[in-house]
Amino acid sequence: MSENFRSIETKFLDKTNRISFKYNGKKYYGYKGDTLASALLSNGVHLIGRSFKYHRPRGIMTCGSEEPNAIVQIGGNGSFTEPNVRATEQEIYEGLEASSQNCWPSVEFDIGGINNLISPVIPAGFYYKTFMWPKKLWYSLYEPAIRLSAGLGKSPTQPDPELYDHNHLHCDVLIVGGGISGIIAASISADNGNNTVLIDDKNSLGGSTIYQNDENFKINDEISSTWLDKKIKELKKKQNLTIKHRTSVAAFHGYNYLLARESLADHKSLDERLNKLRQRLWKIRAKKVILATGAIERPLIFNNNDRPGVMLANSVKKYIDFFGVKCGNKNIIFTNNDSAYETAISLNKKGIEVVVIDIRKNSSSTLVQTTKDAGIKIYWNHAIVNTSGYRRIKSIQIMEMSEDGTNVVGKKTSLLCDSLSISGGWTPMVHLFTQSGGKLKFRDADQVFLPNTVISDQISIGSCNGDFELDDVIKNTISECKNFLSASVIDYDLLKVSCPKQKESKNIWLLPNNKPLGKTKPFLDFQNDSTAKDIKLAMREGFKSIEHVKRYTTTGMGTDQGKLANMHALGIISETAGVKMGSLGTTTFRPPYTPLTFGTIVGRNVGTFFDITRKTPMHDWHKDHKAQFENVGQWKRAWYYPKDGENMYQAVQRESKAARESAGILDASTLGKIDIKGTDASEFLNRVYTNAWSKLGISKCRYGLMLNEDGMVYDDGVTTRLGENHYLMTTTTGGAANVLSKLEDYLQTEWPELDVWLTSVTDHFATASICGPNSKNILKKLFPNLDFNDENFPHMSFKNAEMDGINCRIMRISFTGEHSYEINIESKYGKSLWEKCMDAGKEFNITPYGTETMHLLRAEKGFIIVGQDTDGTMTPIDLQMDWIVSKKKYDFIGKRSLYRSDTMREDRKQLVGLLTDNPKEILEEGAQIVKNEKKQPIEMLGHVTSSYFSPNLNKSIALAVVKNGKKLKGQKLLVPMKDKTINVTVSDFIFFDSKNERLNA
Amino acid sequence: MLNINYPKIEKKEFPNLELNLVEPIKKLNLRGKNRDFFTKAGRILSIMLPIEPNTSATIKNISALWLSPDEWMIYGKDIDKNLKISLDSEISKLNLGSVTDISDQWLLINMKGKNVFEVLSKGSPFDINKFKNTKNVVVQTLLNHVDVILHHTDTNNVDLFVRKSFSEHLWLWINDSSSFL
Amino acid sequence: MKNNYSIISLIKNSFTYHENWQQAWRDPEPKKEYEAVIVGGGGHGLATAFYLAKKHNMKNIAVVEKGWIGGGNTGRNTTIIRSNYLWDASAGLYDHALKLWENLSQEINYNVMFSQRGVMNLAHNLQDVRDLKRRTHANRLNGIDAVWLSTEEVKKFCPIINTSPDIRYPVLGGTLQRRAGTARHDAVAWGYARGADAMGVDIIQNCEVKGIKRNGDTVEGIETTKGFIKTKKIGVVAAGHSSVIANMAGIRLPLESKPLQALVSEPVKPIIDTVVMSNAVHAYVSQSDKGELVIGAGTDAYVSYTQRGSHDIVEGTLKAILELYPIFSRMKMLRQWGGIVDICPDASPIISKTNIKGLYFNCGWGTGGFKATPGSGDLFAHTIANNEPHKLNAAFNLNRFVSGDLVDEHGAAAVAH
Amino acid sequence: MFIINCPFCGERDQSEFSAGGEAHIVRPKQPTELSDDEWADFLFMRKNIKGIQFERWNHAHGCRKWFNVIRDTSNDKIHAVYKMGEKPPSI
Repeated sequence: MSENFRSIETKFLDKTNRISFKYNGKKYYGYKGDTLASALLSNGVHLIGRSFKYHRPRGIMTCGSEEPNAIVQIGGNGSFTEPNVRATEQEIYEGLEASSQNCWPSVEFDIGGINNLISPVIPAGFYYKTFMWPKKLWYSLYEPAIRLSAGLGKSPTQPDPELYDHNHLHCDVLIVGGGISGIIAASISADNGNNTVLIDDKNSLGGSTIYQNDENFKINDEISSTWLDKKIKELKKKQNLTIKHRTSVAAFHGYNYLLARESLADHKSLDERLNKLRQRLWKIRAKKVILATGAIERPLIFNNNDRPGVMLANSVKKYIDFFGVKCGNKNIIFTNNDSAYETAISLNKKGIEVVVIDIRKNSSSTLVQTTKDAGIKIYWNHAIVNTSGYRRIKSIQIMEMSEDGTNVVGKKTSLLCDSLSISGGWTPMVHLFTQSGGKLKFRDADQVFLPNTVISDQISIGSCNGDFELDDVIKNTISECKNFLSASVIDYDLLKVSCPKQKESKNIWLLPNNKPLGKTKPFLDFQNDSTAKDIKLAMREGFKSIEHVKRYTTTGMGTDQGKLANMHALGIISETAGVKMGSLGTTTFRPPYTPLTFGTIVGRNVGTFFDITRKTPMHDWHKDHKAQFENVGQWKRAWYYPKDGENMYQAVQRESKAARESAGILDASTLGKIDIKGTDASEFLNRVYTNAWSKLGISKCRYGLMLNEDGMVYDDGVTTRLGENHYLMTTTTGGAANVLSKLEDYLQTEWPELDVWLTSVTDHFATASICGPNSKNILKKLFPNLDFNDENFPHMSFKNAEMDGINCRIMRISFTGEHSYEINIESKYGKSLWEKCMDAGKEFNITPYGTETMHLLRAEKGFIIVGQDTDGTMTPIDLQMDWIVSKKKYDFIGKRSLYRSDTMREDRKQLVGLLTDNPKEILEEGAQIVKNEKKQPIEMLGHVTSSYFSPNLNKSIALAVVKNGKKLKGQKLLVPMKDKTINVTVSDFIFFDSKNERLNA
Repeated sequence: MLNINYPKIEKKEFPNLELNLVEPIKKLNLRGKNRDFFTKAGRILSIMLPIEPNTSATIKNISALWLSPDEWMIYGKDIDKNLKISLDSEISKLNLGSVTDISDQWLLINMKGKNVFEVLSKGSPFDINKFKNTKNVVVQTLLNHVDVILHHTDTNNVDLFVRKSFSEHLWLWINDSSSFL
Repeated sequence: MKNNYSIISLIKNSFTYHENWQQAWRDPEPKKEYEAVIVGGGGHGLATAFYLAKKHNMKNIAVVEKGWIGGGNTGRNTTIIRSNYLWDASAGLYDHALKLWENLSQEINYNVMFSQRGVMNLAHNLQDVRDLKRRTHANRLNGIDAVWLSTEEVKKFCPIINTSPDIRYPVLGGTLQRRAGTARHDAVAWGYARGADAMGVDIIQNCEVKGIKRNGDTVEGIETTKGFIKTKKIGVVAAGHSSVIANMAGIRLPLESKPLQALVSEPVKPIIDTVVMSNAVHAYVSQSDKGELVIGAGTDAYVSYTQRGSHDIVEGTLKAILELYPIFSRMKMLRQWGGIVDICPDASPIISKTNIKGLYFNCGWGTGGFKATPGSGDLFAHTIANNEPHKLNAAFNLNRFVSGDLVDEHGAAAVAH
Repeated sequence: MFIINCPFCGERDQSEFSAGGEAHIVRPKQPTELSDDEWADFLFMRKNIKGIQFERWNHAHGCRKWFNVIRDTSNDKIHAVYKMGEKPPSI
């Protein structure tokens, strides 16, 4: 393979910049600007991979994102590895490593090729019909075998060494596609004062016109590429215009919201890329969108049309005219239209041997005339009926077509070739258009779907709108843009365009053959190996809808998402069913337009930025004192503070004991705090809580329970009356945001008449909660001027106090059952306050405790935690909290629901205490409770919601919800575990100090 | 003495971007809707509370930011205890509306330099173009999923308010984002 | 009976180039009258028809489908099948379905590729641990094969999960149901359709229901785009469009129809051989037989019938995927899509009579209907045939929204099904 | 991602908002006088319209105001927004 196929000069590559790369372990060279495909072709390499199902050898077919075959693994085996990369889009860089996929041991000799031999037995959907008997083998043999054959490339197995980023972009006009129509549109838009963005997926602008050297195509008497080159240079100087290269629009959502992937590093060598940005996702909002996404060439469907060396005609042209690479020495072009003749002319000009086979009887196009004039042989009214060559096409056989084109007749002629260019016409790229919600129409003349109606502000121009000829493209682009943008400044009104016009056209979706269809292999979907006969089989079996056929045959479901296959599938279906193609509709074009890297979609939201981390003002103190943290919503809360190698259990036992014996301190800053003001504040609380508030004295605190309208407990907390019309509500940590938004909702929508103002002050205050028999002594030290006498400052009351001139709000409230104070201070002083508390408490062995100890202490007292002891199905009555449900109040949120037949049942699950018969045995939270283990089906009465070993009672305690629990006190129940059954007795759920004597201790 | 502690946010410079913590600084939340409320607030603050959405009014060292038709944030160096007391006694106490000290609910980070908007647009869906060229604009939006209030005080100069418990996280993000401009 | 599917029939047909396969189902015009009409040709509707014919001898029935069979949520879901639900009623329902899945390919002679590769649910915070343990205990006592796994066991079962304690929400353990797994979604609809058709059921595609004709409290038939069809029993299995049909009958349902999104990656060689779900970080993933990573995202919070959802949902899901599987960062999303799911306030379905005689609804499956397909069809068929619910679906009646006796499966269901 | 025109703040990205379901379901003034059926109707039953729906949204990450939106649920097009307490505009 020493022959150099880059024999043609090109200005699009940097010939001074020679680049080496490896393909399947072998070193090759290309130039800066080459794609992997063009570089391989320049080295004469066509064989790239094996197809999914039959493992047939496949080569490069196209030069763009529609490529079904030439997909490779790149980046080596390390962390840069990437599967399923299209060689036709990947730019080469120094040291690039690429290898073939879906083949073993190598792409030349692939064991999987055996599938090609048994292909007669495995038509579309064969797996639905077999592997069912014997059933055992499904698990041991069939399924594992099927799964083994899954996939193309290999997933990376190491974390990504590169980074991704996001950015938002807002513009007046977004133009997608930097071909000639996009360039004209961008120019018009920018000239008319619009903030304009032009996006193109290649590394340079110009589309297919930029390498159009044919003298038949002229603009203002210049060759079209020359004219366009000048225009691009002018464009780059324009104000208001941003051009983004290597940027591909992946999705076009409603409200002109588009996502575009900008590739920043994929063309750079790996050593420049570590820990740098690889791609950026642009989230674009455009007032107006202009789609200029172009068209792609269609293949032709005939027997064995899939061999390496079979390529789309226009791609062959691009490889010569843009990359300077010839795809073979002996070229055959097979076409049904005039555009392929451009390729013939190009090849001929470079002195490359070429003949043309055309299914039409003739054409009067100037292109055809030029071809004839060049002495190129044209076989009119012929079709290819077979090809040969396993790893590279070697020859074709052609036959003349019958008068009506439905058959082939006469003698077979064999022609040798090493490159076959095929052209079946053009398909407008309407993917983005339909993604946005646009509806298509069908144009019979050349069998294309075109944009029809839209719901957002957008137009399609150029070939994606069905204009395939240069003069139409330019004329319509100008007039459409003028209209769409209400543009007055137009440079282009006087353009003179000349180009050949498409003449006689003929389209046959499935070309005739001398053999029965069953004996041929006319491929539609080259990656997934679905053939025209698969389509017909599906239809024969009753799959009529296009979506059915697609799913049954997997047509269009490869990594190219059917960009080449879908139109032919539709065509063959409509022909077979005898219905008009336009009436069938298309399959849905789903985002993304081309596959989008997960990393790009996620951006920097990985690791640290996966989710918000909220920290309290005392966080650093906890950290410095070796606290373990618990995630509570987005908060980090101190969980426990292990000392000298303690495990959690030991730490919690120590903390719990200390809190009850002397003093403990908890960071309660995470509790939600809502400042409530207004003349109707009391009435408001009456409506949102189950209990009554009007009579709460100023400076007093009260516990409240909030329900959902369905009567189930939603949140709880202590609210303090700071003034006649002023309250401070606390909520659970996790519920804070939802409670505030729910309360605002009621205020704004149901009760706008109430004079109430809500302000979140959660972050404004830091809260240190000090509990235990010595808490008062500590507080006295901290606030020497404050009277802590129980009469003056009783349980459930509040005082303002000053510490070093800074105001503190002190609530005497308790979640542990101990004598306890909560000190609230502006959060910037939080850490300092905490340190002062620790200092003042030192002589009392003040012990910091975390959430786990807090949970244990409150469980000893039988206080619930919403979300742990409740699960959205518990009413306050179920929790035995009847005392908090006002009977007098006319209404409150959720009241009515408490009086439904099910919520009034007396045997609902109710909160109880559980004591294990063996006091050392600790129940598992979540364990189920039963009465009778033997009865089947076993009846579960409830489950353990909270469970701890209480160091203060020296036994294990648990809270549980149990069916009819109120009436089961004293009864023996069972907790069946996987390996044993635990005997328990139902008890009161207050285990400790049931007379609340310690509150005033 | 009680010490003041803030999350680890220190002055930081990037190309064309300077970040500074502006604390401590007083911030008040004002709520109200009747005419007396506006009159009183205007008189005490010497600022007419802006009623046009997304705008602010600044006089000397006090700014009033529109947050909703009945909500404003007042902040600035010149807010002292006395001002709060007069607002309390003339608005809260008379039930004309509500005045709440939220100085530590929000943390103020000042961002200035040509790249301010570049950084903001990376994390915010808001069309920054709308406010690039207009001073005294106020926007409440999301920045990398975190609620923020943005106050465009001067050309390429933005006061950013973030809830305190979120501030360290957002600060890390701003730093990260600023390093990939 | 149609030709039986087997390896023998495949080989035999290969000699005739597969040109002699019969239609899997006919394409009949509707008759004037049927014993019962099922509205909705998804998996549930077709299964209902299949079991009506098979178990209740109701063969003069039709399934009407406004598009193509299996084209709704049946063909849009992430194909997860499991029965590890919390409450007895749900466990009964879903395990009944799971048992049917285990023999389904043989029962309908159509390989639905039921793959019992196991489903693992991860816990990421302490409440997750409590909830999942509670569920595991309940499952065990209900005879459902769920087990609790420690973090190390999670890692062992699925080595590519990032179980580092340093991630934002570390994996604290998980539950595993080994009998759970996935199936080939389209095959379920096609297999039931073929089976029902063979027993005489008319499957009528491209036939949209336009109205429900009532005589007082009794149904008389349906108006369709293919004309009026007389019937005394109408079983509605219209998923996201249930409320639209209910509206025609003049009733309201406790449903909201919301977009649910899913996506697949490009196909790669086998890398994950189980299903992993995580409620707390909103991500679930498995790998299809084609090699695509199949990833389920969440629902949007608003009603929409567009089969599209917000990009934010997809972004949120993928960031959770990368948190748990950093190695997937360079994988590429090939295709994303949306379905319309009908969600009940208690995240449990409705398989129920209504107060209109002869009108039955099977709906409210939310994000998790696929797994129930055979069970749902079987029980709905029973309900329609006997005008009484089976004991396994008795709890899933419409009256529960009045009495308050809800089957709250938010914990088990959450976003991820 | 929609663009929603908050009646107070103007056009903003959907991510700043939270959806609140069907609009104009007024909380009964005297719930105790409702039958279980009527209460269930208020609590759970929804029109769930395919087509023009009146619904509530909250500018949760902006001005925190609730307002009403008229949206076609069959194509997500927003036809109008109006404040709480206002009569729906005709579209």
